Amino acid sequence: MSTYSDPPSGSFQLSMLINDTRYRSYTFQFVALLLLVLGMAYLGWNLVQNLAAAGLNISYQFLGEPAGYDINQTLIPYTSQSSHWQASMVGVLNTLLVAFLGCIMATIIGVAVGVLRLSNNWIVRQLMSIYVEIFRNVPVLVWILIIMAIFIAVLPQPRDFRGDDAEASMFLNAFAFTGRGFYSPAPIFGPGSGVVVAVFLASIAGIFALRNYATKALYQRGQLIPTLWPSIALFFIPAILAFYIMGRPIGLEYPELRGFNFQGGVFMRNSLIALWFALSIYTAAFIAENVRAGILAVSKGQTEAAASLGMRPNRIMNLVVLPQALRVIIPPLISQYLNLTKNSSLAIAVGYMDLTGTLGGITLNQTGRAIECIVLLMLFYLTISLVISALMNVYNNAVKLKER
Amino acid sequence: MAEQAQELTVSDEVAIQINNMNKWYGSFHVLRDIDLTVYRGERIVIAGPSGSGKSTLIRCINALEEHQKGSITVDGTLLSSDLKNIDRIRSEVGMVFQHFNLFPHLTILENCTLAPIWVRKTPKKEAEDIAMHFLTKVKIPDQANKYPGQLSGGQQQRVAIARSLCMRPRIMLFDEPTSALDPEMIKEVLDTMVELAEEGMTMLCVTHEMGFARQVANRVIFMDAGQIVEQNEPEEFFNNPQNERTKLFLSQILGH
Amino acid sequence: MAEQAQELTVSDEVAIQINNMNKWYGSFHVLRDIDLTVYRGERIVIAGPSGSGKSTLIRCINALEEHQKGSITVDGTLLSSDLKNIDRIRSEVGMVFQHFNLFPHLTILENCTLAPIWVRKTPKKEAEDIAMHFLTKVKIPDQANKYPGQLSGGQQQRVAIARSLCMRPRIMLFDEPTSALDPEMIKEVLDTMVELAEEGMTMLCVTHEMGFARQVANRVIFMDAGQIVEQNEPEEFFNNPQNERTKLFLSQILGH
Amino acid sequence: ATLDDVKARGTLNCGVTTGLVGFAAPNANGEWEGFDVGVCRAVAAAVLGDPTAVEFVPTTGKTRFTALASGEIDLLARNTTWTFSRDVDLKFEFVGINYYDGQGFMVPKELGVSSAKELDGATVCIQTGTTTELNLADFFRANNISYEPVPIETNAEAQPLYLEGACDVYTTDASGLAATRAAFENPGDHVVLPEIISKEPLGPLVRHGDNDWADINRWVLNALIAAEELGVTSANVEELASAPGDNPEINRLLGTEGTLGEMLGLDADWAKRAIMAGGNYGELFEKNIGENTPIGLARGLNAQWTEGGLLYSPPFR
Amino acid sequence: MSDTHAQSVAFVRDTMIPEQAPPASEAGIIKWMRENLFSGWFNTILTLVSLYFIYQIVTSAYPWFANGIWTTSSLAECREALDGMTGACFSVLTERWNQLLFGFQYPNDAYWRPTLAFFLLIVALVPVLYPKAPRNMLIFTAIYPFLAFWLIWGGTILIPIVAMLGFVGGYFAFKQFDHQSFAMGLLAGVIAAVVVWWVGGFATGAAPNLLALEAVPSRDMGGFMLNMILGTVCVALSLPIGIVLALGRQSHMPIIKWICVIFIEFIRGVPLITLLFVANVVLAYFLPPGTNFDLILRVIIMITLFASAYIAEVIRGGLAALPRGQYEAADSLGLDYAQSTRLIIMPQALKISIPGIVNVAVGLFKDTVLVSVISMFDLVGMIRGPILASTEWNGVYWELWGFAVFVFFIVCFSISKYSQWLERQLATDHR
Ligand SMILES: Nc1ncnc2c1ncn2[C@@H]1O[C@H](COP(=O)(O)OP(=O)(O)OP(=O)(O)O)[C@@H](O)[C@H]1O
Ligand SMILES: Nc1ncnc2c1ncn2[C@@H]1O[C@H](COP(=O)(O)OP(=O)(O)OP(=O)(O)O)[C@@H](O)[C@H]1O
Ligand SMILES: NC(=O)CC[C@H](N)C(=O)O
Ligand SMILES: [Mg+2]
Ligand SMILES: [Mg+2]
Repeated sequence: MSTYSDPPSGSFQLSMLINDTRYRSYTFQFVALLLLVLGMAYLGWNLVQNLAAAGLNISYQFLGEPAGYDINQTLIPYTSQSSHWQASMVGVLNTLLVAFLGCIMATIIGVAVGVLRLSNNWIVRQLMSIYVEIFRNVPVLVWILIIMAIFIAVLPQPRDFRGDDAEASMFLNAFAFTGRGFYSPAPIFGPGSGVVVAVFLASIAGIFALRNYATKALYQRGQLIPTLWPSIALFFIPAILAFYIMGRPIGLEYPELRGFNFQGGVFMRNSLIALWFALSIYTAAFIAENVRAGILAVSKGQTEAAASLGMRPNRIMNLVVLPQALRVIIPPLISQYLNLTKNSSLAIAVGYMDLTGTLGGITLNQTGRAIECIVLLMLFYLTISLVISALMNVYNNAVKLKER
Repeated sequence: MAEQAQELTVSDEVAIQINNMNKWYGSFHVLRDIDLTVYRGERIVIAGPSGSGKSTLIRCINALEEHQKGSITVDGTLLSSDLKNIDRIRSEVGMVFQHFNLFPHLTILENCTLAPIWVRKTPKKEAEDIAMHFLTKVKIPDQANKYPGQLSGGQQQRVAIARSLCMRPRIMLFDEPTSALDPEMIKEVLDTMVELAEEGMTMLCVTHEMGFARQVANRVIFMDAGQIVEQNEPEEFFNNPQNERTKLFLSQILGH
Repeated sequence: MAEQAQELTVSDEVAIQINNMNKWYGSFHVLRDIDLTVYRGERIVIAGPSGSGKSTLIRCINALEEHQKGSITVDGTLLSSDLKNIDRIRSEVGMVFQHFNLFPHLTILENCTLAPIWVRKTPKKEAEDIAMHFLTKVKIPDQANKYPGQLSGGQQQRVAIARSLCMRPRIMLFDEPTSALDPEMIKEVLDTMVELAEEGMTMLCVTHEMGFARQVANRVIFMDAGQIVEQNEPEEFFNNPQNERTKLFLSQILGH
Repeated sequence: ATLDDVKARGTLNCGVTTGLVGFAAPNANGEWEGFDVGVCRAVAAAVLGDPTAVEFVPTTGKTRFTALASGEIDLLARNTTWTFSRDVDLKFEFVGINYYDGQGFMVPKELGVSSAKELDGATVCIQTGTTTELNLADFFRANNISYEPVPIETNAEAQPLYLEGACDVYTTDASGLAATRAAFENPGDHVVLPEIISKEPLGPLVRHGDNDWADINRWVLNALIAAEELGVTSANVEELASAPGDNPEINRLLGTEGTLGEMLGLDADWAKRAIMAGGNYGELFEKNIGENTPIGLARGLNAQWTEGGLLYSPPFR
Repeated sequence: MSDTHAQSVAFVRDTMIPEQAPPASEAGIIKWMRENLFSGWFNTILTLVSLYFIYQIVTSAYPWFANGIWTTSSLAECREALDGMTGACFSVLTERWNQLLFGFQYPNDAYWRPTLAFFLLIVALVPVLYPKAPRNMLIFTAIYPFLAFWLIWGGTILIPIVAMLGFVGGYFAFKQFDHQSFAMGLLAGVIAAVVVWWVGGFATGAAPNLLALEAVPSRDMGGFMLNMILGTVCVALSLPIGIVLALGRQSHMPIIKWICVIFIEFIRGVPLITLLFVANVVLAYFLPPGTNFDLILRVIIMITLFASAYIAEVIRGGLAALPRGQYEAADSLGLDYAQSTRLIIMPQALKISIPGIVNVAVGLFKDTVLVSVISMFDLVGMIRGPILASTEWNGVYWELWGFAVFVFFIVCFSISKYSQWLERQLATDHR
């Protein structure tokens, strides 16, 4: 209800700024904009004043200067002589790493719990709802700290593995669960290992081809070819054969207690595990609820209709219930991923060097460039969340049920 | 026409045999001592007040609900907890629900071909031909590539019928197929069902459409409180009900 | 009775004057060159096929929609973008919607007193007296302290009429007031409207209730494609329509 | 100006550590005590006349500078190392040095390590946002050995990590190590390695730009140091201040001669009150971290220049 | 009867079959167990695994609880008392009870004040949370914030009284002019409130010790009390802001709409931790030189902004769920924007949004523990800092963290149960 172009042709009066629907909204918007600009200007002016008083300025030059500190977990080459920018990149990758691992694990646990909450087994149902209620009603920070505390207080430290009658020993002589993290053997690729890897990749391609072929066979000839066991066989057998034929080119490097720590093998730091695990179980509690709601949202009539067409329960699940449930589940699932990513900034509580730990932590402190660092930090998270919501919109539009 | 249909198709072969069947929900006795023989080609209409167990009865036939006492034999197969038997019976018996229960994420055509492909292992091409055949029969071949949400209620119910037919059932069960529809649409669906009846399909139909019952049924069964209270040929049933409850019910239904 | 009502109340004073009014939704031309003069005390029924712009026309009169060309004068006030004028017109003109649009969180009485208190600044006590007066008039004084959700559709619509009347409008607009109602309830609402008509209220009513039109209208306006296609006294309009479209429409409506 | 703010407020907001026994930690009654706390109290006594008019704000290595820069605290006395960049780039004003220190390493005795050079592959607990973090990186790089940093925020967090063995080594200022070790159940099970890998002159600091406030803090600290040099103690300061004595510097310091207090914008008794608050530098040292305390630090570099140390207050003149 | 034939045999029942009990296998505990625990091999395995799991938990937790020691004053003593048995040192809770609840700086003799404030909070919340409670209890709810302020922060009672009088005066002035126009009312209200505060300022200045409780600076707040303060204050403050933002986002005026959209999306896009960093390290730069809010206040500002963005989204959902007809009916009755929003739209939209708002509140309450990351001593901060680091209790993890889990679980779980209850209530309301 705003503009009438024709009837009133009288001259403009000031009161029309408030009383005339044509101008009123301009007036309001102008006032709002003015207030906003004034507010911004006021804050900006304060900033300038305060910076001047403290003799500081805003500059991003520090990003190019050597960071000077070391980071324990780096996915890209980094030394204390690398720049603050590189340190931030290490942080970005660490954030993405824990977020990625967390999303996967949270999905697995969450889907399992959500499905089990609908199980017809009473005890399991009760256990699962206890799990969900306990985990989502306690702050995730508490879970992170508890898991970290378990590492510090309960698990044996490397020194406990030392000596002849050590208090702790390695599992299968290959895996060590220590208070500092988890050590496991790492593969070493010897000559000829390329062939094994290639065979393995080929058999994965083979699995896809097999499934493709099976669908085709069903569609074209009405022949139902089993895929599960052949896929499993295809997954393992060719690679194992190749492994022995090539003379076992891939060896394992076992972690070994040398000096202060275990050396060799793959090391997963306690801070990463604590953060990863806590974020996963916390988020999984929410995902479980989404999954449950999604499955319940598919009406019983759908299952019955499918059953009365002669379909077996697992087919009904795959062909009828899941495709519909997923549309309901995926949007909240993605926002849970987003939450998990944002919550990963709590890394700082256990000293995991994600972006909040590097750029927002040590760099900020050592350089004193608080404003600059926090602006960059926020930009990073903002970018992630914008990207994720854009993806979500694309998905929502793609799967929207067609309506009249 | 009704007379003609009756004479034409009923054979002596038994399609469904229910003996002394009882069912409880918890301790609530929903179906009591049901005895019923349906011959091949028969069209039976089941009527009765709400909660009398009509839906439960036909859902038992399809093993959507299990019964606790007595026996149900469909097409010579005894309905037991054996999965094989259940599967066999379900593929013999088609069912149409009150709320259509089409799969909203699949097109009309996919709705119709899903079960033939995955259960009957019909090649896709062939399944589509069959589906188009039945869609043509229910007069909506042109909607094949739309989604259920894009159709009217009457069209959706006709798709549901076509979907059942694609499995080539020998028996069709209908549970109030028209009660969720607007008046204009009821007719389209009933027409489809009449056509089906004329082809000799064995049908059990829960409905309150007495016109339909008169036109196509061989037999009307009246249920109350989980029991079969009265059964008779339609004309007799409507004109000369015997049981008090039947009379009361008919006076309500027809007066309305 | 219809004759009597017509003679009794129409005066020469103009209540609504619409000149050459046009309205677009985006680039879609919904109302085209509407010219209409409504005299005080006139009861006008607007009919026309769906989408012909009937609702849009009366919503323009109440400034719920803006028009883009031409002028609308209500009770001597030119409808312009001046908020003061809009407010004045809205408190002169009452409107009743198809879906009642009662406020579900307020009791019937509060629904009726809200606008008098806040817009007319009537003291609460007085507003309640007025409200009870009109609620009595629409025959539901005893429901005053219930919530809208507790009333039947017909009762709700009568509350909606009472609510409008509480603002003491000089003109009432009705947009298909009975089309969302069950048949039994339509009569109660139409009765209320007839009563209102008899008291000489100026009324513009979009409706397909041709009985009502015959009984109370001074004039029937037929719209199609955003234009006034034909207008006439009811008897003439129904018995002797001139325009092809009117004829077609009347044959559908009356045949239905 | 800060002085006016402090006077108007009636309390001095003083930033200290979140807890390092001997330097700053609340005792059983919740009262803060320690060597750094002594500086805060002396300033409060000089400025406000009441050594208890201090609001202690616990800060971590990370939060201390923002707390000071944002004005949340008036004075930061938190074993903070005077470095070029903190002084020049971060725009702070160090008002002096109250403890000459250096970075050391502490390891459990059972590891049998005797030199920092043997720490190859060790896991090291380190407080983030400190100079020690940077020194550590430099030290290991220079010696071309590897290590694994475990960043932590406060000394308190470091203790369980170190004691439970989640890190092999704990490194911070040697004084901090001594204080930390003193709080252990069995201090004897841990050794501080001989290497001191850096210079860590610790001192109180204020915001850049308020020279008057900086002067007050600087000269309160100098007064404490000079008092020890001149033999003025909390025991005799009352008497010495009652009447001008024969040492003109003491007279000027205690306000019985000259107008030093006035120049600072305070009254004549400012230094007397500061000394009475907790004693002169030597007394503070002995009481909080000296050899007779559990922490047991020797004066070492922190002896008066007259005794071979580095403490050297500019003259009160 | 099995020979019933359509063409020949009609059937009429003359005696009705009575209801019978189900066969034995169809009732009772056996059937229940068979259906719920042992239907099929997979379920049986699940049941056994679950039972084993429960057994493990119980057998390991029971002695721990049962042997719990409640009275020692340090971990060493406790270990001694346990003498090698498994058992919990709950004495850390008893000994540090006050610190866990109130932080370590709140004056000991004033503990009754926040405690009282807490219980009064429950009373004040009753009429808000329980729609059937007597309406005039809302008066107490309105007084509560001022009372709680006085109890917790102390100082002269004049300050909260003057503050309250300001609001009361503002309210009456608003009422007076509200009938003219909402904007006028608002203006009059603000002016009246400011006048009252200004005049009241002299009164407080004149009698700074009237009925004074010992003043406690914000910095000394800690423990669970701090979580409660942050939670309640921020939720309460974020509601009005959230409403304004939601209205703004629904507005037809593009500039206003975009301001709100950008604000909301920005806040929702960044983690709360970064906003707390802002409160902690950069907010001061944006305030006028010389002002110095204390940290609690800055944190409250940021958490409130954070919560208001989320609440705005919830309310926007409520607004969107309202049928258009409600807006039109209000318009056609001649109500202006402010009136229709206040009288018609908001009451309905808020009601729809209540469950969502409660969810935001629970989330926010959990998020208050993040302040421990910027070294404030809330419950988690106390545990991580002063308590775990103290020589006496260095190493008691399970008891302390178990306590934190317990406390948060109790509060959050009951709030979410409440919200579910309310949802059911609202679904049946006025029908
Ligand atoms: N899953 C169930 N659990 C318990 N009771 C049920 C269940 N399903 C149905 N009932 C009860 O069994 C009785 C018979 O239900 P049924 O649906 O067969 O009646 P109906 O004759 O089809 O009625 P309507 O005409 O309303 O569809 C009803 O009283 C119903 O409440
Ligand atoms: N907000 C809108 N935006 C765009 N087009 C609209 C809008 N509202 C109505 N229209 C279109 O304007 C035309 C006239 O609508 P209007 O509601 O006035 O018709 P009507 O005569 O009242 O029909 P009905 O009898 O169905 O109520 C219709 O074609 C409609 O689709
Ligand atoms: N460990 C500390 O808290 C201080 C470390 C060092 N003296 C610094 O100023 O950075
Ligand atoms: Mg039924
Ligand atoms: Mg209309």
